[in-house]
Amino acid sequence: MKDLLAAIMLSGIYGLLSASFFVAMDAVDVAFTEASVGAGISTLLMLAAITITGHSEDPVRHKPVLAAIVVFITGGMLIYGTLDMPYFGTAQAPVHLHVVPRYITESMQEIGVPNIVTSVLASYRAFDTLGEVVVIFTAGMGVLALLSMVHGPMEKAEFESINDSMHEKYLILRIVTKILIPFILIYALYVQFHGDYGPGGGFQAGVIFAAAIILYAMLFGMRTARRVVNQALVRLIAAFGVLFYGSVGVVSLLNGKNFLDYSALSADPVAGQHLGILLIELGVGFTVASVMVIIFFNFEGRRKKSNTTETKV
Amino acid sequence: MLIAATIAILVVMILAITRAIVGPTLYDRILAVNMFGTKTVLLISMLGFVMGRPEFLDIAIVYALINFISVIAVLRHSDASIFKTPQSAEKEMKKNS
Amino acid sequence: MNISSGLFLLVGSFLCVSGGVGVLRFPDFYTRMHAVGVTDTLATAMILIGLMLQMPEGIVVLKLIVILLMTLFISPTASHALANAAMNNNLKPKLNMNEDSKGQTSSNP
Amino acid sequence: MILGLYNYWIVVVLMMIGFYIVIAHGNLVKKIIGLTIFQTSVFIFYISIAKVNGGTAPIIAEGIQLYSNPLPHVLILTAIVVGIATTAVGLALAVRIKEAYGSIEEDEIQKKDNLDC
Repeated sequence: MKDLLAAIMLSGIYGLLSASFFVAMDAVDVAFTEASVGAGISTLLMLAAITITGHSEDPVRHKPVLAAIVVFITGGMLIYGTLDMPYFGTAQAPVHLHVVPRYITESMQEIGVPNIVTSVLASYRAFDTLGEVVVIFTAGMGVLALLSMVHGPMEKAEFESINDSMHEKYLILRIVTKILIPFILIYALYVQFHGDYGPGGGFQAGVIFAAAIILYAMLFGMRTARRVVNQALVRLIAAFGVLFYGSVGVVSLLNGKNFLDYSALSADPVAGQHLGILLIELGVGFTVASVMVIIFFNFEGRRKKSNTTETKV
Repeated sequence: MLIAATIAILVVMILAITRAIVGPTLYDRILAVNMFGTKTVLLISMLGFVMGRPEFLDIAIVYALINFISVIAVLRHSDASIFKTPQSAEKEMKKNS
Repeated sequence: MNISSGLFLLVGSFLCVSGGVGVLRFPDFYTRMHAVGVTDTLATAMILIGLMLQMPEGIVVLKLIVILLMTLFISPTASHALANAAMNNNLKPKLNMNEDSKGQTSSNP
Repeated sequence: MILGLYNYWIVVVLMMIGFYIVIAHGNLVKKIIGLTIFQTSVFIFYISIAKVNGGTAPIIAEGIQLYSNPLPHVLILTAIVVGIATTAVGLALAVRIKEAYGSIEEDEIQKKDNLDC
């Protein structure tokens, strides 16, 4: 397909489809994340990117035959490799036999959280998750370093004068969005704090929260949104989330347990675990939400910059 | 009955994908994606009932929201000044007719 | 209870399928828009009501109502915005008989 | 039955589609789309491994004995969010390349580089 827009629309559908697949495969938490990320934010970012880069593609392919041969050989080898794999859905497969039975049978006694995914994510493998959060933070900083702009006062005035809000044309859209945004924010909080009992948690809540802010920014223009959402503050929050997560670990370290072993946080180990999970989910939520906002705002800011320079030339 | 309705939704999803692939104009594609999104909301709430764990409706709520956001994103994108090419749209219309 | 729920689901799926056929078979964007915009909301409502009758428990019904309200808000708004954007960007409705009459058709659902 | 392996085959096919796009297309944004397809195929691989026949979602409830494997779910959940963050970095790079070279087609970038040398 030559038009990148069409390709992006189709990849949005692909995201929706894979999320329904995840629901069918019992991975509700993953479906939750894919729903908000794969179908929502990634489509959004790609659209923002192609607004800058142009949306038509050169139809020339690089050595398509050679590429096809490489692809077929690799694919053939991979399929040959699958012949040794356990069949789909067998309960005796090696993956299901090692650590997992402990997670499933003991998580209720040890952690006291019905959602096993949350307990594994935030307690058993909390160190992993800390790593992931740091990666997200780093990515956010990377985008900031690549796309953020330092503009002088003259340029800034020009920059501010661009009004890109949609509301003149879309009155109904604006009103409906105004009604919806508080509910989205409340819903994000619900997801954040209900993650122990149902699907949800810091990652999902962060993305939904960011989506609400992005929705606002899209409808009311970047200028208004910049006034509402202070960029410096958002950056601080992103760093604060990671720090918060780490410091929960340090607190448990100082109380005589292992790093990120929340039993130390309270007299009752189960209550301590619960508290710890809540706290680090909060840290995750902070970081994810602010990093998503940073990424989106920087893409949008770039877009206007490049547009104005184009019109000047 | 649940199963029958699920199958009906799946069929409609296939139709929507076809329209998204064929769709001569951008707006046809947005329409198909939007429709696909609402059908996904239905499918997921349905799957929760079919599998006997209807707690999972949260996901469907997220879908409804995200769907809206992505439609707005595409509209905003299509409004961006550098892409306003009425000629191309008309050309596509002519090709269509 | 079960029969009424089944009835709702049946009507909903019928509307869904008719919308799907419409989106595939209709000749131009605005008619497709019409097919989707009209059937989508009603079909969603029907199916969700059917699901509500299926399991009348507090929290489940509450969530279904939230989804229902959300769709009732979002779906028509999205259709409206879409048609509006298409009109603004000079996408002309395809008129069957006479090419030169560039008049308005009732395109807003 | 060898057909019991079909989930892996679907994953391999998706993965190869993504791979082909990355190799054969010159447009950087298209390459990133290919990468996301590749990525999603890996997600599907993990999730399909986690499925147990007759099991349900790993949220403890009364009267359910068999749960699907929660561990791959955890890994993929974080991987999705990390994936979008890295995709954003890739897109940011594409934007910068567009600003520096005026194009995101690989051939043209190569040509300009050769001219500069």
